[in-house]
Amino acid sequence: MGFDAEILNTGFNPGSRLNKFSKTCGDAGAIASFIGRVRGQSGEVNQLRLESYPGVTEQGIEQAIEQAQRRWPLASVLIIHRIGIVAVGEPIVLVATAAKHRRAAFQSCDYLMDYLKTDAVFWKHQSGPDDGEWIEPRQQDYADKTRWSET
Amino acid sequence: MGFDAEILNTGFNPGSRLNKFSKTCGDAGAIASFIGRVRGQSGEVNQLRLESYPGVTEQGIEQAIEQAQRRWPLASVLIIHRIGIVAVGEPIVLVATAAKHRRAAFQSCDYLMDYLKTDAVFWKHQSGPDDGEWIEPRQQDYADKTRWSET
Amino acid sequence: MLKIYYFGRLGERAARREENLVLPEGVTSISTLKTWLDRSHDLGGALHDKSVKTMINQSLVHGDIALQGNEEIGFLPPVGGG
Amino acid sequence: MLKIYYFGRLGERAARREENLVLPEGVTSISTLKTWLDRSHDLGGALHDKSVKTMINQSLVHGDIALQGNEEIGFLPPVGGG
Repeated sequence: MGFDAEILNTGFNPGSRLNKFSKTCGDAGAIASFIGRVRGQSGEVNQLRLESYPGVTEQGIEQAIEQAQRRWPLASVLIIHRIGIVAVGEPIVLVATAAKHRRAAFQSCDYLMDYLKTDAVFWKHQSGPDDGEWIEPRQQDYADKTRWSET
Repeated sequence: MGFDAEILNTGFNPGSRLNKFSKTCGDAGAIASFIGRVRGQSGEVNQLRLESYPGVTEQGIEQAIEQAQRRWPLASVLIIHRIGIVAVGEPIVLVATAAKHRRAAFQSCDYLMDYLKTDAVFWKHQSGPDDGEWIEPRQQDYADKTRWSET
Repeated sequence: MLKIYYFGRLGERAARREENLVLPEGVTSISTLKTWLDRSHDLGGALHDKSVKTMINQSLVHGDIALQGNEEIGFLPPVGGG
Repeated sequence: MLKIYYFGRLGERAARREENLVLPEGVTSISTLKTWLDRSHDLGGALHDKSVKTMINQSLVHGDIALQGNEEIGFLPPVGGG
Protein backbone atom coordinates (compact mmCIF):
# COMPACT_ATOMS: atom_id res chain seq x y z
CA MET A 1 0.00 0.00 0.00
CA GLY A 2 1.43 3.34 -0.97
CA PHE A 3 0.23 6.86 -1.63
CA ASP A 4 3.01 8.64 -3.45
CA ALA A 5 3.44 11.87 -5.34
CA GLU A 6 6.62 12.70 -7.20
CA ILE A 7 7.62 15.85 -9.01
CA LEU A 8 10.41 15.05 -11.45
CA ASN A 9 12.57 17.33 -13.57
CA THR A 10 13.80 14.40 -15.63
CA GLY A 11 12.00 11.99 -17.93
CA PHE A 12 10.43 8.81 -16.61
CA ASN A 13 9.29 5.47 -18.00
CA PRO A 14 5.51 5.13 -17.48
CA GLY A 15 5.38 1.37 -18.08
CA SER A 16 8.13 0.48 -15.67
CA ARG A 17 6.77 2.86 -13.05
CA LEU A 18 3.36 1.24 -13.46
CA ASN A 19 4.82 -2.24 -13.05
CA LYS A 20 6.61 -1.09 -9.91
CA PHE A 21 3.40 0.50 -8.66
CA SER A 22 1.43 -2.69 -9.20
CA LYS A 23 3.73 -4.43 -6.71
CA THR A 24 2.52 -2.01 -4.01
CA CYS A 25 -1.15 -2.75 -4.61
CA GLY A 26 -1.47 -5.86 -2.48
CA ASP A 27 -4.64 -7.72 -3.21
CA ALA A 28 -6.23 -4.96 -5.34
CA GLY A 29 -7.69 -6.44 -8.52
CA ALA A 30 -8.17 -3.18 -10.40
CA ILE A 31 -5.49 -0.73 -11.48
CA ALA A 32 -6.50 2.28 -13.55
CA SER A 33 -3.91 4.61 -14.96
CA PHE A 34 -3.55 7.64 -17.12
CA ILE A 35 -0.58 8.93 -19.07
CA GLY A 36 -0.63 12.50 -20.32
CA ARG A 37 1.82 13.44 -23.04
CA VAL A 38 2.77 16.69 -24.75
CA ARG A 39 0.71 17.02 -27.87
CA GLY A 40 2.18 18.71 -30.91
CA GLN A 41 -0.78 20.85 -31.93
CA SER A 42 -0.72 21.14 -35.72
CA GLY A 43 3.01 20.55 -35.57
CA GLU A 44 3.39 23.89 -33.83
CA VAL A 45 4.23 23.07 -30.24
CA ASN A 46 7.89 22.23 -29.80
CA GLN A 47 7.94 21.80 -26.06
CA LEU A 48 6.34 22.59 -22.76
CA ARG A 49 8.17 24.16 -19.85
CA LEU A 50 6.62 23.50 -16.47
CA GLU A 51 7.21 25.24 -13.17
CA SER A 52 6.14 24.15 -9.73
CA TYR A 53 6.29 25.80 -6.32
CA PRO A 54 8.39 23.28 -4.37
CA GLY A 55 6.59 22.34 -1.18
CA VAL A 56 3.29 23.94 -2.13
CA THR A 57 2.81 21.81 -5.25
CA GLU A 58 3.50 18.56 -3.38
CA GLN A 59 1.21 19.52 -0.53
CA GLY A 60 -1.64 20.26 -2.92
CA ILE A 61 -1.26 16.90 -4.65
CA GLU A 62 -1.11 15.07 -1.34
CA GLN A 63 -4.33 16.76 -0.26
CA ALA A 64 -6.00 15.73 -3.53
CA ILE A 65 -4.92 12.13 -2.89
CA GLU A 66 -6.41 12.34 0.62
CA GLN A 67 -9.67 13.61 -0.86
CA ALA A 68 -9.69 10.68 -3.28
CA GLN A 69 -9.09 8.27 -0.41
CA ARG A 70 -12.08 9.71 1.42
CA ARG A 71 -14.29 9.24 -1.65
CA TRP A 72 -13.17 5.78 -2.75
CA PRO A 73 -11.70 2.71 -1.04
CA LEU A 74 -8.22 2.82 -2.58
CA ALA A 75 -5.36 0.43 -2.04
CA SER A 76 -2.64 2.60 -3.58
CA VAL A 77 -2.15 5.80 -5.55
CA LEU A 78 0.81 7.03 -7.57
CA ILE A 79 1.17 10.45 -9.16
CA ILE A 80 4.24 11.41 -11.14
CA HIS A 81 4.36 14.88 -12.67
CA ARG A 82 7.10 16.42 -14.75
CA ILE A 83 8.51 19.88 -14.34
CA GLY A 84 11.16 21.51 -16.51
CA ILE A 85 11.28 21.13 -20.27
CA VAL A 86 9.20 18.36 -21.81
CA ALA A 87 9.32 17.65 -25.54
CA VAL A 88 6.40 16.73 -27.80
CA GLY A 89 5.37 13.10 -27.28
CA GLU A 90 7.01 12.78 -23.88
CA PRO A 91 4.94 11.94 -20.79
CA ILE A 92 4.11 14.85 -18.47
CA VAL A 93 2.00 12.99 -15.98
CA LEU A 94 1.21 9.49 -14.78
CA VAL A 95 -1.66 8.79 -12.40
CA ALA A 96 -2.29 5.24 -11.21
CA THR A 97 -4.92 4.13 -8.73
CA ALA A 98 -5.56 0.66 -7.35
CA ALA A 99 -8.72 -0.64 -5.72
CA LYS A 100 -10.62 -3.84 -5.18
CA HIS A 101 -13.13 -3.06 -7.93
CA ARG A 102 -12.66 -1.19 -11.16
CA ARG A 103 -15.24 1.56 -10.63
CA ALA A 104 -13.29 3.04 -7.70
CA ALA A 105 -10.03 2.75 -9.64
CA PHE A 106 -11.40 4.46 -12.78
CA GLN A 107 -13.24 7.23 -10.95
CA SER A 108 -10.40 8.14 -8.62
CA CYS A 109 -7.91 8.22 -11.50
CA ASP A 110 -10.26 10.50 -13.45
CA TYR A 111 -10.79 12.69 -10.36
CA LEU A 112 -7.07 13.11 -9.73
CA MET A 113 -6.44 14.01 -13.37
CA ASP A 114 -9.12 16.68 -13.15
CA TYR A 115 -7.34 18.08 -10.09
CA LEU A 116 -4.00 18.05 -11.87
CA LYS A 117 -5.42 19.83 -14.92
CA THR A 118 -7.21 22.62 -13.08
CA ASP A 119 -6.01 23.18 -9.51
CA ALA A 120 -2.56 21.64 -9.18
CA VAL A 121 0.18 24.22 -8.66
CA PHE A 122 1.92 24.08 -12.02
CA TRP A 123 2.53 26.73 -14.63
CA LYS A 124 2.92 25.64 -18.21
CA HIS A 125 4.65 27.53 -20.95
CA GLN A 126 4.12 26.26 -24.45
CA SER A 127 6.61 27.22 -27.09
CA GLY A 128 6.54 26.89 -30.83
CA PRO A 129 9.12 27.60 -33.50
CA ASP A 130 8.62 31.34 -33.19
CA ASP A 131 7.18 32.28 -29.82
CA GLY A 132 5.41 30.93 -26.79
CA GLU A 133 2.65 31.50 -24.28
CA TRP A 134 1.63 30.61 -20.77
CA ILE A 135 -1.37 28.30 -20.87
CA GLU A 136 -4.28 28.07 -18.48
CA PRO A 137 -7.08 25.50 -18.02
CA ARG A 138 -9.56 25.14 -20.88
CA GLN A 139 -13.25 25.62 -20.13
CA GLN A 140 -13.57 21.85 -20.65
CA ASP A 141 -11.16 21.27 -17.76
CA TYR A 142 -13.31 23.35 -15.43
CA ALA A 143 -16.43 21.55 -16.68
CA ASP A 144 -14.80 18.17 -16.07
CA LYS A 145 -13.96 19.15 -12.54
CA THR A 146 -17.45 20.31 -11.55
CA ARG A 147 -18.68 16.76 -12.17
CA TRP A 148 -17.23 15.74 -8.82
CA SER A 149 -19.22 18.22 -6.74
CA GLU A 150 -22.44 16.70 -8.02
CA THR A 151 -21.74 13.08 -7.18
CA MET B 1 -2.55 4.07 -34.99
CA GLY B 2 -3.55 0.55 -34.08
CA PHE B 3 -6.63 -1.29 -32.92
CA ASP B 4 -5.47 -4.60 -31.57
CA ALA B 5 -6.93 -7.43 -29.55
CA GLU B 6 -4.83 -10.32 -28.31
CA ILE B 7 -5.88 -13.47 -26.50
CA LEU B 8 -2.85 -14.93 -24.74
CA ASN B 9 -2.40 -18.21 -22.94
CA THR B 10 0.86 -17.04 -21.39
CA GLY B 11 1.65 -14.23 -18.97
CA PHE B 12 2.37 -10.73 -20.20
CA ASN B 13 4.07 -7.61 -18.88
CA PRO B 14 1.50 -4.79 -18.66
CA GLY B 15 4.03 -1.98 -18.33
CA SER B 16 6.13 -2.96 -21.29
CA ARG B 17 3.02 -3.60 -23.40
CA LEU B 18 1.74 -0.16 -22.44
CA ASN B 19 5.04 1.47 -23.41
CA LYS B 20 4.93 -0.34 -26.74
CA PHE B 21 1.31 0.73 -27.20
CA SER B 22 2.16 4.36 -26.54
CA LYS B 23 4.47 4.30 -29.55
CA THR B 24 1.43 3.54 -31.77
CA CYS B 25 -0.58 6.51 -30.47
CA GLY B 26 0.83 9.18 -32.74
CA ASP B 27 -0.04 12.62 -31.53
CA ALA B 28 -2.59 11.47 -28.92
CA GLY B 29 -2.01 13.29 -25.65
CA ALA B 30 -4.15 11.07 -23.45
CA ILE B 31 -3.65 7.37 -22.75
CA ALA B 32 -5.98 5.66 -20.29
CA SER B 33 -5.40 2.10 -19.25
CA PHE B 34 -6.74 -0.56 -16.97
CA ILE B 35 -5.09 -3.65 -15.57
CA GLY B 36 -7.26 -6.35 -14.05
CA ARG B 37 -5.57 -8.90 -11.81
CA VAL B 38 -6.74 -12.07 -10.09
CA ARG B 39 -7.80 -11.17 -6.59
CA GLY B 40 -7.28 -13.67 -3.79
CA GLN B 41 -10.65 -13.36 -2.07
CA SER B 42 -10.05 -13.85 1.66
CA GLY B 43 -7.02 -15.92 0.75
CA GLU B 44 -9.31 -18.51 -0.78
CA VAL B 45 -8.85 -18.19 -4.52
CA ASN B 46 -5.78 -19.96 -5.75
CA GLN B 47 -6.19 -19.40 -9.44
CA LEU B 48 -8.54 -18.66 -12.29
CA ARG B 49 -8.86 -20.82 -15.36
CA LEU B 50 -10.20 -19.02 -18.41
CA GLU B 51 -11.61 -20.45 -21.61
CA SER B 52 -12.33 -18.66 -24.86
CA TYR B 53 -14.02 -19.73 -28.09
CA PRO B 54 -11.22 -19.11 -30.60
CA GLY B 55 -12.53 -16.96 -33.43
CA VAL B 56 -15.75 -16.01 -31.72
CA THR B 57 -14.04 -14.35 -28.74
CA GLU B 58 -11.76 -12.26 -30.95
CA GLN B 59 -14.61 -11.23 -33.20
CA GLY B 60 -16.66 -10.04 -30.22
CA ILE B 61 -13.80 -7.95 -28.88
CA GLU B 62 -13.13 -6.44 -32.30
CA GLN B 63 -16.79 -5.45 -32.57
CA ALA B 64 -16.62 -3.82 -29.12
CA ILE B 65 -13.57 -1.84 -30.24
CA GLU B 66 -15.47 -0.73 -33.35
CA GLN B 67 -18.37 0.40 -31.15
CA ALA B 68 -15.93 2.39 -29.02
CA GLN B 69 -14.47 4.00 -32.14
CA ARG B 70 -17.96 5.07 -33.21
CA ARG B 71 -18.60 6.66 -29.81
CA TRP B 72 -15.26 8.40 -29.23
CA PRO B 73 -12.50 9.81 -31.44
CA LEU B 74 -9.78 7.29 -30.62
CA ALA B 75 -6.24 7.16 -31.91
CA SER B 76 -5.43 3.62 -30.76
CA VAL B 77 -6.83 0.78 -28.69
CA LEU B 78 -5.12 -2.27 -27.22
CA ILE B 79 -6.84 -5.16 -25.47
CA ILE B 80 -4.89 -8.09 -24.09
CA HIS B 81 -6.83 -10.85 -22.34
CA ARG B 82 -5.46 -13.97 -20.74
CA ILE B 83 -6.87 -17.45 -21.15
CA GLY B 84 -5.61 -20.60 -19.44
CA ILE B 85 -4.53 -20.71 -15.81
CA VAL B 86 -3.85 -17.36 -14.12
CA ALA B 87 -2.55 -17.23 -10.55
CA VAL B 88 -3.57 -14.76 -7.84
CA GLY B 89 -1.97 -11.36 -8.41
CA GLU B 90 -1.27 -11.95 -12.09
CA PRO B 91 -2.80 -9.70 -14.76
CA ILE B 92 -5.80 -11.11 -16.62
CA VAL B 93 -6.57 -8.12 -18.78
CA LEU B 94 -5.03 -4.92 -20.07
CA VAL B 95 -7.10 -2.30 -21.87
CA ALA B 96 -5.41 0.84 -23.19
CA THR B 97 -7.06 3.62 -25.16
CA ALA B 98 -5.48 6.71 -26.65
CA ALA B 99 -7.19 9.92 -27.71
CA LYS B 100 -6.52 13.60 -28.11
CA HIS B 101 -8.28 14.49 -24.87
CA ARG B 102 -8.55 12.53 -21.66
CA ARG B 103 -12.33 12.29 -21.43
CA ALA B 104 -12.52 10.11 -24.56
CA ALA B 105 -9.62 7.99 -23.35
CA PHE B 106 -11.09 7.40 -19.89
CA GLN B 107 -14.62 6.72 -21.07
CA SER B 108 -13.67 4.34 -23.86
CA CYS B 109 -11.37 2.38 -21.54
CA ASP B 110 -14.17 2.11 -18.98
CA TYR B 111 -16.63 1.09 -21.72
CA LEU B 112 -14.38 -1.65 -23.05
CA MET B 113 -13.81 -3.03 -19.55
CA ASP B 114 -17.56 -3.18 -19.03
CA TYR B 115 -17.83 -5.17 -22.26
CA LEU B 116 -15.06 -7.53 -21.19
CA LYS B 117 -16.65 -8.11 -17.80
CA THR B 118 -20.17 -8.85 -19.01
CA ASP B 119 -20.40 -9.79 -22.69
CA ALA B 120 -16.98 -10.94 -23.81
CA VAL B 121 -16.84 -14.63 -24.69
CA PHE B 122 -14.84 -15.96 -21.77
CA TRP B 123 -15.65 -18.55 -19.14
CA LYS B 124 -13.93 -18.29 -15.81
CA HIS B 125 -13.41 -21.04 -13.33
CA GLN B 126 -12.23 -20.02 -9.91
CA SER B 127 -10.55 -22.61 -7.76
CA GLY B 128 -9.61 -22.64 -4.11
CA PRO B 129 -7.71 -25.09 -1.97
CA ASP B 130 -10.67 -27.49 -1.85
CA ASP B 131 -12.99 -26.96 -4.78
CA GLY B 132 -13.95 -24.54 -7.52
CA GLU B 133 -16.81 -22.90 -9.35
CA TRP B 134 -17.67 -21.28 -12.65
CA ILE B 135 -18.25 -17.57 -12.14
CA GLU B 136 -20.64 -15.25 -13.93
CA PRO B 137 -21.02 -11.45 -14.00
CA ARG B 138 -21.97 -9.75 -10.74
CA GLN B 139 -25.09 -7.58 -10.66
CA GLN B 140 -22.69 -4.63 -10.40
CA ASP B 141 -21.17 -5.58 -13.74
CA TYR B 142 -24.56 -5.50 -15.44
CA ALA B 143 -25.34 -2.19 -13.73
CA ASP B 144 -22.03 -0.72 -14.93
CA LYS B 145 -22.81 -1.74 -18.45
CA THR B 146 -26.27 -0.19 -18.63
CA ARG B 147 -24.64 3.22 -18.08
CA TRP B 148 -23.60 3.26 -21.72
CA SER B 149 -27.08 2.93 -23.17
CA GLU B 150 -28.10 6.15 -21.41
CA THR B 151 -25.33 8.38 -22.70
CA MET C 1 -18.41 -34.90 -39.41
CA LEU C 2 -19.78 -32.53 -36.76
CA LYS C 3 -17.30 -30.67 -34.56
CA ILE C 4 -18.84 -29.99 -31.19
CA TYR C 5 -17.52 -27.67 -28.46
CA TYR C 6 -18.69 -27.62 -24.85
CA PHE C 7 -17.61 -24.45 -23.02
CA GLY C 8 -17.33 -23.57 -19.35
CA ARG C 9 -19.39 -25.69 -17.00
CA LEU C 10 -20.79 -27.66 -19.96
CA GLY C 11 -17.32 -29.04 -20.63
CA GLU C 12 -17.15 -30.31 -17.09
CA ARG C 13 -20.62 -31.76 -17.28
CA ALA C 14 -19.93 -33.51 -20.59
CA ALA C 15 -16.45 -34.57 -19.45
CA ARG C 16 -15.04 -33.25 -22.72
CA ARG C 17 -14.36 -29.85 -24.25
CA GLU C 18 -14.82 -30.98 -27.82
CA GLU C 19 -15.62 -33.99 -29.91
CA ASN C 20 -16.03 -35.06 -33.52
CA LEU C 21 -19.24 -36.84 -34.31
CA VAL C 22 -20.82 -38.40 -37.37
CA LEU C 23 -24.40 -37.19 -37.52
CA PRO C 24 -26.23 -39.95 -35.60
CA GLU C 25 -29.16 -41.73 -37.14
CA GLY C 26 -32.39 -39.82 -36.57
CA VAL C 27 -30.58 -36.56 -35.79
CA THR C 28 -31.60 -33.98 -38.38
CA SER C 29 -31.58 -30.67 -36.51
CA ILE C 30 -29.92 -28.82 -33.66
CA SER C 31 -32.80 -29.66 -31.35
CA THR C 32 -32.68 -33.40 -32.00
CA LEU C 33 -28.86 -33.23 -31.67
CA LYS C 34 -29.17 -31.64 -28.23
CA THR C 35 -31.53 -34.36 -27.11
CA TRP C 36 -29.24 -37.06 -28.50
CA LEU C 37 -26.13 -35.57 -26.82
CA ASP C 38 -28.01 -35.08 -23.59
CA ARG C 39 -28.92 -38.74 -23.44
CA SER C 40 -25.55 -39.96 -24.73
CA HIS C 41 -23.45 -37.94 -22.23
CA ASP C 42 -25.97 -37.88 -19.38
CA LEU C 43 -26.16 -34.07 -19.32
CA GLY C 44 -29.40 -33.80 -17.35
CA GLY C 45 -30.99 -31.44 -19.86
CA ALA C 46 -28.12 -28.94 -19.69
CA LEU C 47 -28.04 -28.24 -23.44
CA HIS C 48 -31.73 -27.36 -23.49
CA ASP C 49 -31.29 -24.90 -20.59
CA LYS C 50 -32.46 -21.42 -21.61
CA SER C 51 -29.18 -19.84 -20.45
CA VAL C 52 -27.17 -21.93 -22.92
CA LYS C 53 -26.58 -20.36 -26.32
CA THR C 54 -25.92 -22.34 -29.46
CA MET C 55 -23.61 -21.37 -32.30
CA ILE C 56 -23.46 -23.06 -35.68
CA ASN C 57 -20.31 -22.28 -37.64
CA GLN C 58 -19.58 -19.52 -35.10
CA SER C 59 -22.92 -17.74 -35.58
CA LEU C 60 -25.56 -17.59 -32.87
CA VAL C 61 -28.71 -19.48 -33.79
CA HIS C 62 -32.16 -19.45 -32.25
CA GLY C 63 -34.84 -22.09 -32.55
CA ASP C 64 -34.43 -25.32 -34.45
CA ILE C 65 -32.08 -25.48 -37.42
CA ALA C 66 -31.53 -28.34 -39.85
CA LEU C 67 -28.04 -29.88 -39.84
CA GLN C 68 -26.01 -31.17 -42.80
CA GLY C 69 -23.57 -33.10 -40.65
CA ASN C 70 -20.44 -31.04 -41.36
CA GLU C 71 -21.07 -28.10 -39.02
CA GLU C 72 -19.05 -26.69 -36.17
CA ILE C 73 -21.37 -26.47 -33.18
CA GLY C 74 -20.67 -24.58 -29.95
CA PHE C 75 -22.68 -24.77 -26.74
CA LEU C 76 -22.09 -21.64 -24.64
CA PRO C 77 -23.18 -21.16 -21.03
CA PRO C 78 -23.35 -17.53 -19.77
CA VAL C 79 -20.12 -15.66 -20.51
CA GLY C 80 -18.09 -13.10 -18.64
CA GLY C 81 -17.83 -12.41 -14.97
CA GLY C 82 -15.13 -12.03 -12.43
CA MET D 1 15.56 39.06 4.47
CA LEU D 2 12.47 38.43 2.35
CA LYS D 3 12.56 35.59 -0.14
CA ILE D 4 10.32 36.36 -3.10
CA TYR D 5 9.17 33.99 -5.85
CA TYR D 6 7.58 35.02 -9.15
CA PHE D 7 5.87 32.13 -10.90
CA GLY D 8 4.73 31.55 -14.46
CA ARG D 9 4.23 34.68 -16.52
CA LEU D 10 5.13 36.85 -13.50
CA GLY D 11 8.67 35.49 -13.64
CA GLU D 12 8.93 36.60 -17.24
CA ARG D 13 7.46 39.99 -16.47
CA ALA D 14 9.79 40.54 -13.50
CA ALA D 15 12.75 39.08 -15.41
CA ARG D 16 13.52 36.91 -12.39
CA ARG D 17 12.03 33.81 -10.79
CA GLU D 18 13.19 34.68 -7.27
CA GLU D 19 15.05 37.28 -5.30
CA ASN D 20 16.21 38.04 -1.78
CA LEU D 21 15.25 41.45 -0.49
CA VAL D 22 15.78 43.43 2.71
CA LEU D 23 12.42 44.91 3.65
CA PRO D 24 12.56 48.31 1.93
CA GLU D 25 11.95 51.48 3.90
CA GLY D 26 8.26 52.29 4.13
CA VAL D 27 7.20 48.71 3.24
CA THR D 28 5.30 47.28 6.18
CA SER D 29 2.72 44.97 4.61
CA ILE D 30 2.09 42.72 1.64
CA SER D 31 0.13 45.45 -0.10
CA THR D 32 2.85 48.09 0.22
CA LEU D 33 5.40 45.45 -0.84
CA LYS D 34 3.43 44.74 -4.03
CA THR D 35 3.34 48.43 -4.85
CA TRP D 36 7.07 48.79 -4.17
CA LEU D 37 7.96 45.75 -6.33
CA ASP D 38 5.62 46.88 -9.06
CA ARG D 39 7.40 50.19 -9.30
CA SER D 40 10.87 48.74 -8.83
CA HIS D 41 10.53 46.05 -11.54
CA ASP D 42 8.14 47.91 -13.81
CA LEU D 43 5.42 45.22 -13.53
CA GLY D 44 2.53 47.35 -14.78
CA GLY D 45 0.31 46.46 -11.82
CA ALA D 46 0.66 42.71 -12.38
CA LEU D 47 1.02 41.84 -8.68
CA HIS D 48 -2.21 43.65 -7.82
CA ASP D 49 -4.12 41.77 -10.53
CA LYS D 50 -7.06 39.90 -9.04
CA SER D 51 -6.01 36.64 -10.71
CA VAL D 52 -2.67 36.63 -8.88
CA LYS D 53 -2.64 34.79 -5.56
CA THR D 54 -0.21 35.57 -2.78
CA MET D 55 1.36 33.10 -0.39
CA ILE D 56 3.28 33.98 2.75
CA ASN D 57 5.41 31.14 4.07
CA GLN D 58 3.58 28.83 1.66
CA SER D 59 0.10 29.70 2.95
CA LEU D 60 -2.45 31.57 0.86
CA VAL D 61 -3.26 35.01 2.24
CA HIS D 62 -6.06 37.41 1.42
CA GLY D 63 -6.15 41.13 2.08
CA ASP D 64 -3.32 43.10 3.60
CA ILE D 65 -0.94 41.38 6.01
CA ALA D 66 1.87 42.94 8.05
CA LEU D 67 5.38 41.75 7.22
CA GLN D 68 8.28 41.10 9.59
CA GLY D 69 10.91 41.07 6.85
CA ASN D 70 11.91 37.41 7.08
CA GLU D 71 9.03 35.84 5.15
CA GLU D 72 8.97 33.68 2.07
CA ILE D 73 6.57 35.29 -0.37
CA GLY D 74 5.15 33.70 -3.51
CA PHE D 75 3.20 35.42 -6.28
CA LEU D 76 1.10 32.90 -8.19
CA PRO D 77 -0.72 33.56 -11.47
CA PRO D 78 -3.53 31.09 -12.39
CA VAL D 79 -2.31 27.50 -12.18
CA GLY D 80 -2.96 24.38 -14.19
CA GLY D 81 -3.98 23.98 -17.78
CA GLY D 82 -2.83 22.04 -20.74
